[in-house]
Amino acid sequence: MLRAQDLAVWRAERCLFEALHFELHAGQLALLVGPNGSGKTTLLRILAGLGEPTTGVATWNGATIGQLEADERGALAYRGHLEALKRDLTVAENLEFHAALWGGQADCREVLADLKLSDAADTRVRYLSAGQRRRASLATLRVSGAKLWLLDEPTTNLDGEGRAVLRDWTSRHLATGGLAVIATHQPDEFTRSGVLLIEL
Amino acid sequence: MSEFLSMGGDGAYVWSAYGITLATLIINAWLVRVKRGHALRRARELATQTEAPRKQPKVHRVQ
Amino acid sequence: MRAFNAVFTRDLRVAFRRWSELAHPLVFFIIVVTLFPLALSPTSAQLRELGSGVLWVAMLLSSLLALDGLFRSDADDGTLEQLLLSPAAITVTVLAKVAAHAVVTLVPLVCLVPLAALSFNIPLVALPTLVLALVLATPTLSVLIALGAALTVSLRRGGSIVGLLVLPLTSPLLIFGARATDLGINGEPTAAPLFLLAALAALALALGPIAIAAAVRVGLE
Amino acid sequence: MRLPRWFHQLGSPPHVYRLADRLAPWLGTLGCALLAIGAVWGLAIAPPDYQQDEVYRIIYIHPQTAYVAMMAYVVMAIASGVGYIWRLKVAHAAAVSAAPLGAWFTFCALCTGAIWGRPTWGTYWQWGDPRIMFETLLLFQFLGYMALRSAFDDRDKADKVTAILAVVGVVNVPIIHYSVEWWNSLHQGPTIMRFGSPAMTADMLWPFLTMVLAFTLTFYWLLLRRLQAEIVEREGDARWLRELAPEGAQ
Repeated sequence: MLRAQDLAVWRAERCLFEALHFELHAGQLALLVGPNGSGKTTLLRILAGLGEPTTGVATWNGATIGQLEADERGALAYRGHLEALKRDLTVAENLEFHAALWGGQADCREVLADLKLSDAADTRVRYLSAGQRRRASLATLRVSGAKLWLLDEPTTNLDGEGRAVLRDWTSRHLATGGLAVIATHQPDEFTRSGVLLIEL
Repeated sequence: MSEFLSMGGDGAYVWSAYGITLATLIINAWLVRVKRGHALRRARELATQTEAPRKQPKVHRVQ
Repeated sequence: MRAFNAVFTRDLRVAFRRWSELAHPLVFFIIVVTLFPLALSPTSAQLRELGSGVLWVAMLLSSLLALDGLFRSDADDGTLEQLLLSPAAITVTVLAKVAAHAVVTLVPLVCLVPLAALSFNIPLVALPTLVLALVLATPTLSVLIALGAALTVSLRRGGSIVGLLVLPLTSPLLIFGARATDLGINGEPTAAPLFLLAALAALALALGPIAIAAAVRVGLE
Repeated sequence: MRLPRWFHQLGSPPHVYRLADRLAPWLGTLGCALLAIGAVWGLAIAPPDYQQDEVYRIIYIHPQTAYVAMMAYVVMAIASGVGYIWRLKVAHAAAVSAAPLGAWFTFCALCTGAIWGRPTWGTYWQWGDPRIMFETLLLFQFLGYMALRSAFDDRDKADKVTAILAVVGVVNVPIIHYSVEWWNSLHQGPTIMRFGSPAMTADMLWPFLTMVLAFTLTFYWLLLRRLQAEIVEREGDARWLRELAPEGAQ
């Protein structure tokens, strides 16, 4: 269960947002919408534990996210604008590294097949197109087996087919009791009943 | 008096050493004064600006 | 431990995928070492006397070159964030990265220094001490360099001030290392400086990763 | 832009600012008075040293500036450590204020040390002396701290990163001190007179101690004034700033 208690963030004497309060339970999706520079990425990074709010606290199952124990951190996965893939390694090597570090159970080959990346598995990430790189980044998300997905505009560079796979994965993830907070500029793509809409 | 100034022939060293130390102290004292002056003046300028708009995000559940 | 191996092997693989860049510190070291006899008189007696100091200074300077590969390249492609968020303890993953960097850049240097020592006609008998001192100094040096890299990871042009940050901290290394080599050359007992180098290495390995992890966490905030 | 009042558990900026405002004038006047007394006492009244004759009078300033520089570094490290751990802006402000002072005093100590070295050893830059080497390395550490701080534009990040550097630096200071001392004992041997701490007769000791106290008080006076400036700068335009006397009393 993810909970934010009157979060506020000031950046260099400027208030990004304040008094933000919400709760997200298993199987629920939250959509973060707002113009550029409204603090969506900052909020996501705070929820992932990469940054600290100026006041207020964000907790995961009661524990403050900034000071989570090492093994609890495995429950959170954050994918920002950067793909988190080493350009000189092949897609398969990147996936194996994520699986080794996160200890996820998902089998790499099956995830790649889902994303139609199997033939690109042994090419270096450097030679992939932006869309393929984004799919590979999503593949590492599945491999990590995290319960809470924090995605920052995951649909950038994705074509129709890629978006369909992402929507399908998200709904399956929520169905199995997972949580997700997605910052996006097209909220209607993910909207369905019971979605929490946070407008910054 | 001149004997005191000559410091047994090493006057140049003694006085230059004291001179440098005095210079350091004076420079620092002056730097502090300037820095405080700027800071206070800037604070007063800032005080005249208007208040930033409240930024409370709206959170609601889609039915 | 699994995380340590995962990060260590990945970093080695990435480093060797661009192996041409690994040669930069080595070439720099050779150039610096060959410049000194040009500047000083090539008489063997004087070279031998200055030899150990020149070797150590050249090694310190060239080890500063392979810096960006440590944290900056990972920060740029987002993998460093994932390391921070991974369920593995940060100090372990950071130690793995420092170890990989040491193996890739410092070990070749440590192999190169004895060869350069011979060119400074440092007697063969002194080489084992020199190598031992280098090996003992490597952990401290790689931790200090990693700290410099971590402190400047979020700076675009951070590389230039790392030298200013790190070199004063390496002065004890330089003193004990050069001293051990001098004693080795004169055939005197070299236990004292070597023990001190070992003590520095232990301290660096114990406290270093904590400071580096903190610096990386703050850098990526 | 008006900031709402922020409450830090400890060290709330307005409280520290007012405390500094009360303390600083006392430290300043007392420090400067003692400086004057000590200088006159050291230069005119105290007897010359039997070995170094008059140039020995530099002992009333060089060790003091070196000691203050060292103290500045320790104050900087402790303040930034506290600031990092408990996230206190005031502590970071204190560290930021201590750094330039420390650098200035280290530079001054180096100059006076070099000047003192000239008549006693014949060279301005006596590499052999561990004190000079240690102060040089300390100066580099101060410059490194300030260079790293100026490299960041976001102040909070600058605070935390330089705090880590300061803490690592202060751990290294004793290491560097003893390794330089160890290094000196190898090359020098006991022949060179132990610089700066031969037995001092009583009438030399008192001016020496007066100057130590004088420099300490002056350092803290400058530190508090700089801290005030730093607090005002960091607080932007918090409401409490408005209650300050309009013309910003000295």
